[in-house]
Amino acid sequence: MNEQLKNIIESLIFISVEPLSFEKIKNTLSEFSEEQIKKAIQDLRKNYKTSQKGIQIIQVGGGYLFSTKPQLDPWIRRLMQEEKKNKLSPAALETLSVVAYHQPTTLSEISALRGTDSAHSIKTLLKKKMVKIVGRKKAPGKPLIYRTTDKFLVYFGLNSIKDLPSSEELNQIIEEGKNEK
Amino acid sequence: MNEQLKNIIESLIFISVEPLSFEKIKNTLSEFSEEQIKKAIQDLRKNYKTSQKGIQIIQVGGGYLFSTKPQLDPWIRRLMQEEKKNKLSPAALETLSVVAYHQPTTLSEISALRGTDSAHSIKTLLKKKMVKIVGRKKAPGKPLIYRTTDKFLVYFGLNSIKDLPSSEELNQIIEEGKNEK
Amino acid sequence: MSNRHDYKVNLEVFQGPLDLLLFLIKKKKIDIQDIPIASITREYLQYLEQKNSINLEREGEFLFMATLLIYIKSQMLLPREEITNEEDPRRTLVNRLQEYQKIKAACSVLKEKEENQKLKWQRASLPSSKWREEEEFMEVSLFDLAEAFFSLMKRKEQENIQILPSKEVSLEEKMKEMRNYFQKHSYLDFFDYFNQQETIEEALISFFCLLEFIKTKTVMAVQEKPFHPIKVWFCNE
Repeated sequence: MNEQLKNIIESLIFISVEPLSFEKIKNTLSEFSEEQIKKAIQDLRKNYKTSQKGIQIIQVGGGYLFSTKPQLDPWIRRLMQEEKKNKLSPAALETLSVVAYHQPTTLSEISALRGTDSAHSIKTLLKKKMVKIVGRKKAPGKPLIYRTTDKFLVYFGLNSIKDLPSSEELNQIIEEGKNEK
Repeated sequence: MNEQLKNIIESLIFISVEPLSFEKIKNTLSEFSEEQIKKAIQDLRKNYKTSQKGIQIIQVGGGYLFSTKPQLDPWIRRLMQEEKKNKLSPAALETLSVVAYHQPTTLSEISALRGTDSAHSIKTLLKKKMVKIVGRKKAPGKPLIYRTTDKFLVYFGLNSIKDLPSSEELNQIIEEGKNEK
Repeated sequence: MSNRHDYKVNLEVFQGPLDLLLFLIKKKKIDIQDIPIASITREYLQYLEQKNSINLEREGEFLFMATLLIYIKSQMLLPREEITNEEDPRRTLVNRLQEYQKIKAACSVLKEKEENQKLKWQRASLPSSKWREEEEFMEVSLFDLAEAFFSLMKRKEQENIQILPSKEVSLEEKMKEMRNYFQKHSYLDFFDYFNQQETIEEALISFFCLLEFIKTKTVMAVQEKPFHPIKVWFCNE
């Protein structure tokens, strides 16, 4: 019985994004007594503490939560760096979309369209080789001109920049997609 | 050594919301050999399988991911206050089957195979990120080309598209269906 | 009439004409390789007739299939010797049905997998706030890219339609602001500066200020060549 209860609680804590309070566990598992639940949580935490493991159950913010052990942080950080290689932040994605559809373009044009300074995003995209500098505009301040790269085309499976979905194609999708849900 | 490595990998899988591929683990932990890593993953998964636990490591979408054990579903639903999880509509599921078996494919091909216009279903699937646009076909009208995503694999618990039943296996299912009624 | 209602199967339950045909074939235990076209056509039409009115948009496909069936039936009536096996008028339809049958089988497999997988809960996001910021990064596809752009354009459009409450800008304030600008930057790019103004009103006030500055010789406007950008320099004596 206690084993089963331990497993249930383990899965509940695992699935919670916020610290799972004792109250909530108790309310969810109304067929078990408070003592049973307390005992199960205790045992569960002890298991994680004593056995060699990479994760643990911590008590935080008035509840229980799974977390990785602090000594493993350096490796996790490395993984995050690795993960970022092929990924984009929402800001970078938006910036990239402006470059893609408005190229050749400058930073001030991008920032104006997005309504927010995009210098950081452009830098990220340059580093990821999704955009490149192709020259300077003959305009005050001689701003740099950006274009998407071949790597960009490969990443999105395009043969040429002309193959980007049109506003009509997309509008339909966005509109109907909204009604769906 | 192996214990430490096991802990590291456990924490890396734990911190991943998407399946963590062997490649990524290898690239992150460059100081360990491939054999060491393979062995550690094996041991780790065995630990989770044999010991009484509420969570497990599953192999889906070309990588490893933590999930709760299926028998705990009723309790988790109670915690989440979800009667039943949303499922794909019959039309969306059928469209997805066509994309899965005929990819890369276009909307007109899908509609022809299903015998019905599938624009709406494709939009739903794009929104749910079950399919993605991977480019345009070199054909008149340059139609967009669709493929299934990694999220599709995870959603159905598949490790790769090859895990789907083959054409012969499908024929067998059809034969069995005939005898059924 | 009421009798008819009893066996009425809603056309809506079928994904399309192929789905309906396959249902009829299965119900009658017909060999898909040798479909009795005449009787299946009759059955098929009965389903369509249940509808009082036909919604062309949704049921057009069903009607199209009906025409196809009737056409095949007429072909079958041609003298026997004219039809060799390869030219069986049913061939194309049978091929399509077989392909569709496979899709249906795949569907049932996926449905079962969906069922099983739904029992295994995975986290949609990470609990630890320490890593959450990193998690913001995502793998994107062409659809995401295009959606990002067109959503942005739409947002922009809506912004433009909005009537901004005109900000009250006084001449004195603007003078002060511009003087500060000059002191900081030593020169001003005419177009850039005016583009930055939030409203036309504000831009106009800035323009008046600039004229005032030029009149009092606080600044000097320079244009290297005709049609070149105008630069305004602060005269620091």
